[in-house]
Amino acid sequence: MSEITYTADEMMTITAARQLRNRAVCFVGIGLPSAACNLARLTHAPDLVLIYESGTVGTRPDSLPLSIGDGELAETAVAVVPLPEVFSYYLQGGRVDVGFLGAAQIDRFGNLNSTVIGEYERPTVRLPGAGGAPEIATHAREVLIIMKQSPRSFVASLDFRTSGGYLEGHGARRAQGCPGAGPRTVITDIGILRPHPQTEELRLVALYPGKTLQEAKAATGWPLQVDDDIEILAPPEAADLRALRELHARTAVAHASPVRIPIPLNANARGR
Amino acid sequence: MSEITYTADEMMTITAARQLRNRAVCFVGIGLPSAACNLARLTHAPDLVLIYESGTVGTRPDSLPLSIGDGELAETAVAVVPLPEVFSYYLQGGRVDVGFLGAAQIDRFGNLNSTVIGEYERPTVRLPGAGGAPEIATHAREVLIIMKQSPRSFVASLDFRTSGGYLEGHGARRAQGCPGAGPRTVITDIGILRPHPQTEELRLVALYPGKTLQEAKAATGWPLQVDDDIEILAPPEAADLRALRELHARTAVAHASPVRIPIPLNANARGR
Amino acid sequence: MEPMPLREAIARHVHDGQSVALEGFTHLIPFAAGHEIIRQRRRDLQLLRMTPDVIFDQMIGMGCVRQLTFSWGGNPGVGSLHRLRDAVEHQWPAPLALIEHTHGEMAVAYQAGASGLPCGLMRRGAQTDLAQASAAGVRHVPCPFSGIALTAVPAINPDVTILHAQQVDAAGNVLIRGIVGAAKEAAMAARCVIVTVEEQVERLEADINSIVLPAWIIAAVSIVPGGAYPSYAHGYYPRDNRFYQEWDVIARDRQGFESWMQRHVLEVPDHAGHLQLLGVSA
Amino acid sequence: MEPMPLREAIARHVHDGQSVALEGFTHLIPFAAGHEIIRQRRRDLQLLRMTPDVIFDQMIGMGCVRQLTFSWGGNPGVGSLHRLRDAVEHQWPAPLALIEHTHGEMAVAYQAGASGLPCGLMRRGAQTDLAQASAAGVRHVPCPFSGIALTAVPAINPDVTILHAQQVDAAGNVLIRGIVGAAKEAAMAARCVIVTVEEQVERLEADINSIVLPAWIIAAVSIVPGGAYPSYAHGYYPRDNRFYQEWDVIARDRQGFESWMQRHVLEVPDHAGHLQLLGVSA
Repeated sequence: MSEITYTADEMMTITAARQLRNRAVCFVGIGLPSAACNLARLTHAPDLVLIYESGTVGTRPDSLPLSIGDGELAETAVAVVPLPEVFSYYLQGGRVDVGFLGAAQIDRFGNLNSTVIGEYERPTVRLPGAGGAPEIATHAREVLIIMKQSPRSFVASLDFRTSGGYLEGHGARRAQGCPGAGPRTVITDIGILRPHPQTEELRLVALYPGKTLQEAKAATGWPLQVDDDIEILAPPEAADLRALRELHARTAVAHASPVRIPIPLNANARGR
Repeated sequence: MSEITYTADEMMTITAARQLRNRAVCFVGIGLPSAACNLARLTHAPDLVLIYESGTVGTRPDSLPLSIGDGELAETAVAVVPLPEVFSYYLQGGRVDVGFLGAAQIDRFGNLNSTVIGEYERPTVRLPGAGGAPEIATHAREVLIIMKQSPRSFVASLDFRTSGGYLEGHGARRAQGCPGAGPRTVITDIGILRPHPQTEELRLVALYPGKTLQEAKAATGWPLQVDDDIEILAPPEAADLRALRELHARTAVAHASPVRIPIPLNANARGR
Repeated sequence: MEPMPLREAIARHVHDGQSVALEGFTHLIPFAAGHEIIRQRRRDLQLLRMTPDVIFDQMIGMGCVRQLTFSWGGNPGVGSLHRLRDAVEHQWPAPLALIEHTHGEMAVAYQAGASGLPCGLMRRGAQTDLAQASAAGVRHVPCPFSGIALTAVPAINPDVTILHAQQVDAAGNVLIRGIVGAAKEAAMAARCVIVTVEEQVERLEADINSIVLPAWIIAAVSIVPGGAYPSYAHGYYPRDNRFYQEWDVIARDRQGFESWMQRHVLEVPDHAGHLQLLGVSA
Repeated sequence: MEPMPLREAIARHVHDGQSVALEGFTHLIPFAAGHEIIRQRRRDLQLLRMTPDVIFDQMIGMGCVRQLTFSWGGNPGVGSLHRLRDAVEHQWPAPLALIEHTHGEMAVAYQAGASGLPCGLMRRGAQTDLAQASAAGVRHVPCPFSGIALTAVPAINPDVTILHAQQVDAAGNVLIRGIVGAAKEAAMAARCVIVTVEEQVERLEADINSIVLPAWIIAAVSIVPGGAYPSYAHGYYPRDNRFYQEWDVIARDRQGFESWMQRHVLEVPDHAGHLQLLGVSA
């Protein structure tokens, strides 16, 4: 495999990882956020603090967990705390620098939908729901969003607002007294969007190599604004790609190993 | 020492211990309550559950702790939980059968003062204060009070109400919606008082052997009511006395042992 | 307290129509107890669980459930719970009422329930549609001191909370090790607590600050090795991530789901039989 | 984070006039840190502690304290704190303002502070005089759902929280073992956390559910063996109950107190010197 060949997922993950400064405290979701945070920790940000909502604080897994509460997250954590504590003392307590979110839909102000497509009472698609996203969106000092860009996901109007970004923009979030600064960065498979300083509408500020403004606009369900100084990002560095692929390889091995449950021979005697 | 010789403290402690049924969950204070609860556990109530406010749940100390948080309470506990948890999940959560309280002053409705003698702002004597007593008095299913009887402590009017008993009596406590039933039993060095079913005023219902109604009335700062069927209690049984004295003997040894702190030789080098 | 067979514990303590929480956050999910509830054909249950997992997908698909209180309803790391979706989207096999929370809200609701409080507080979040849409009934109230916007969440007090844990000792005290989620709060909030454990030991050789539920909090303990499978029991066996991925296929259509449940749950006498049939017991 | 000498930690982080919590419930009371504050002659402190113990008696008697927030102010198992009483009853050496709570209230106040909430809730208790008399300012509010009578308690967020703990590891994470009181809440509620520990180790060999404060919560760690004496550090040394009994005599009169403090705290350079003079270091 040549070093300059890479997938859109890889570019997204590496771009997201690069947003994280060393020693930041990150509240991590499963999937691309988890991959990005662990990649950052394994490359330029070795002292990144990862908190998963399962209560694993300062965890350093060797492979990526499938679920938010895999055993390795607990084994490699500095502390494993009850879930109410991670939400109250850490997240609501203002101890989290970066919250990482994805969703099914995003609107131009960074509000997210992960609840339903269609009407709430009679949904076309029932999605998993809020989880901790509304609290992460509210309390993390800043929020990173990572989502593939398409007209179905980048929509003019959300079917349901699960988590608040800049609300209606123009300072509405600040006016409501939200502690965190909101979604400062949206990383897609095409580039990066950031809010306009006044209107808080998301604007395209960077494009991946080989991606075009036309592609970005076509993949957005509202008339996408573009920053004057749009940046064309460099392709991933070989070291980052290698670290990410090794992480995924370790993960594949870990998830494929069969589970065997040791049942004591006298189990029947003792009381089932 | 003859088996029928005993002190007023011993009679009080043994009488208090006898109030406790096996398997009851007791929230225990230091001093006479702690002695009574542990005596009960070592005699007729081996499965008594003792909770100290230090968060030691189901503790079984071999000697009496001096403080509410001595190490042995933690070492012999089923669980050691943070203090907020013992007050919220155990006490306020309604998991405590018996709360055990003492105080500097008690009034005829079982209200207690452990805050000040004199005015709050300019007290003659500043007492330690509330601690967990108001919550114990409110939430325990029932409260046992253990106090020496004298006109200075059994008063017509409290200088300060730290913990609520039957408030102004006549169902005032129930009307306020307090979860627990209040002070069902007051054990003194003269006998036992219990609330009148209607007025909820404390009445003398039992006398220790050798004590008289006159003594009880003289030791009470209000006109003491006496139950028609007043009981004369038997002297302590030899086995109870022996268990109590052995407990105190073990306690004296434990508290007298000198403390030595092992200071590592390289402590100075490492950073004081 | 003597451990009792799980069949007896469920028969005695879980009744049609009750509110029943099965907690454990990804870890220690009481699968064996859920299966036993399915086998005993309980109906109209009001289930509670922060993260309805495969076990709730199974209970919902088998028609045990009238109402679901939850905060995230997916197959963790895999995708949808198809039986949950089918119930919500097409009322199959029966309509399913949702009481929907955020994680933060549901944690506060359990904490309030455990604390004998009628409600708990959190900071009001950035405005969303959930408070209006959901039947969870949170309310916005100002802080009585500062006026800061707060959200009051009604307490949760399940009729029954069911947990899986590692060990019970001779006296009936239960040790929970590892990721604990809101298990302790769900137990302390409940009127009745049932626990399945991997094994009984004479003494819990547990650290002083371990999470131990005292025996007198618990109504019934059953010894069920592997009782959390396909989730996991820290120190005993890992999560079977592969099974979670396979479940996505099994549960996708109604018939495949029903025949799998018939064969793997209804037609086996107990959890040991279930594990044997799946070929995971060693 | 490198451990720093306690003298430097106090000089850098504790300033006149600040609100400073020294927590630890009977266990792990940060005596060494309190003595260092006395040596550095801090003034006008607003101290917080659920159970003002001998260390607060000393700080109050030495004139460091303007205000005390507390819930039980005695010498545990012995009786009065004579210096605290003298300050309240006779304003010696200076008037002492009291913010007085119950244990339950103060626990809720720390929890609210740790949770980023402006206040916390508890069930309203049987009516007492404390709510009116104390400057703690709790308020009675109805539950917005049930109307049940509740008490709202304003959050506590100390400028500085000081704890003593057993161990710090190479990365700066701190292990607290045994009775923990409200130490964790006081730390999470604080703007700045200082910890003294018995020793530094490469790795905390701690159980998975141990109470560990992550390094990034903490502003300064100092290694002070015996730093909780005459209270105790579980696994290191027991409580010196005899000293607590002796303190009743030492602190009873002003002159005896002052000369004891002069000799045993002010005239020794640090905690090692203090322990040596008391003859308790082995």
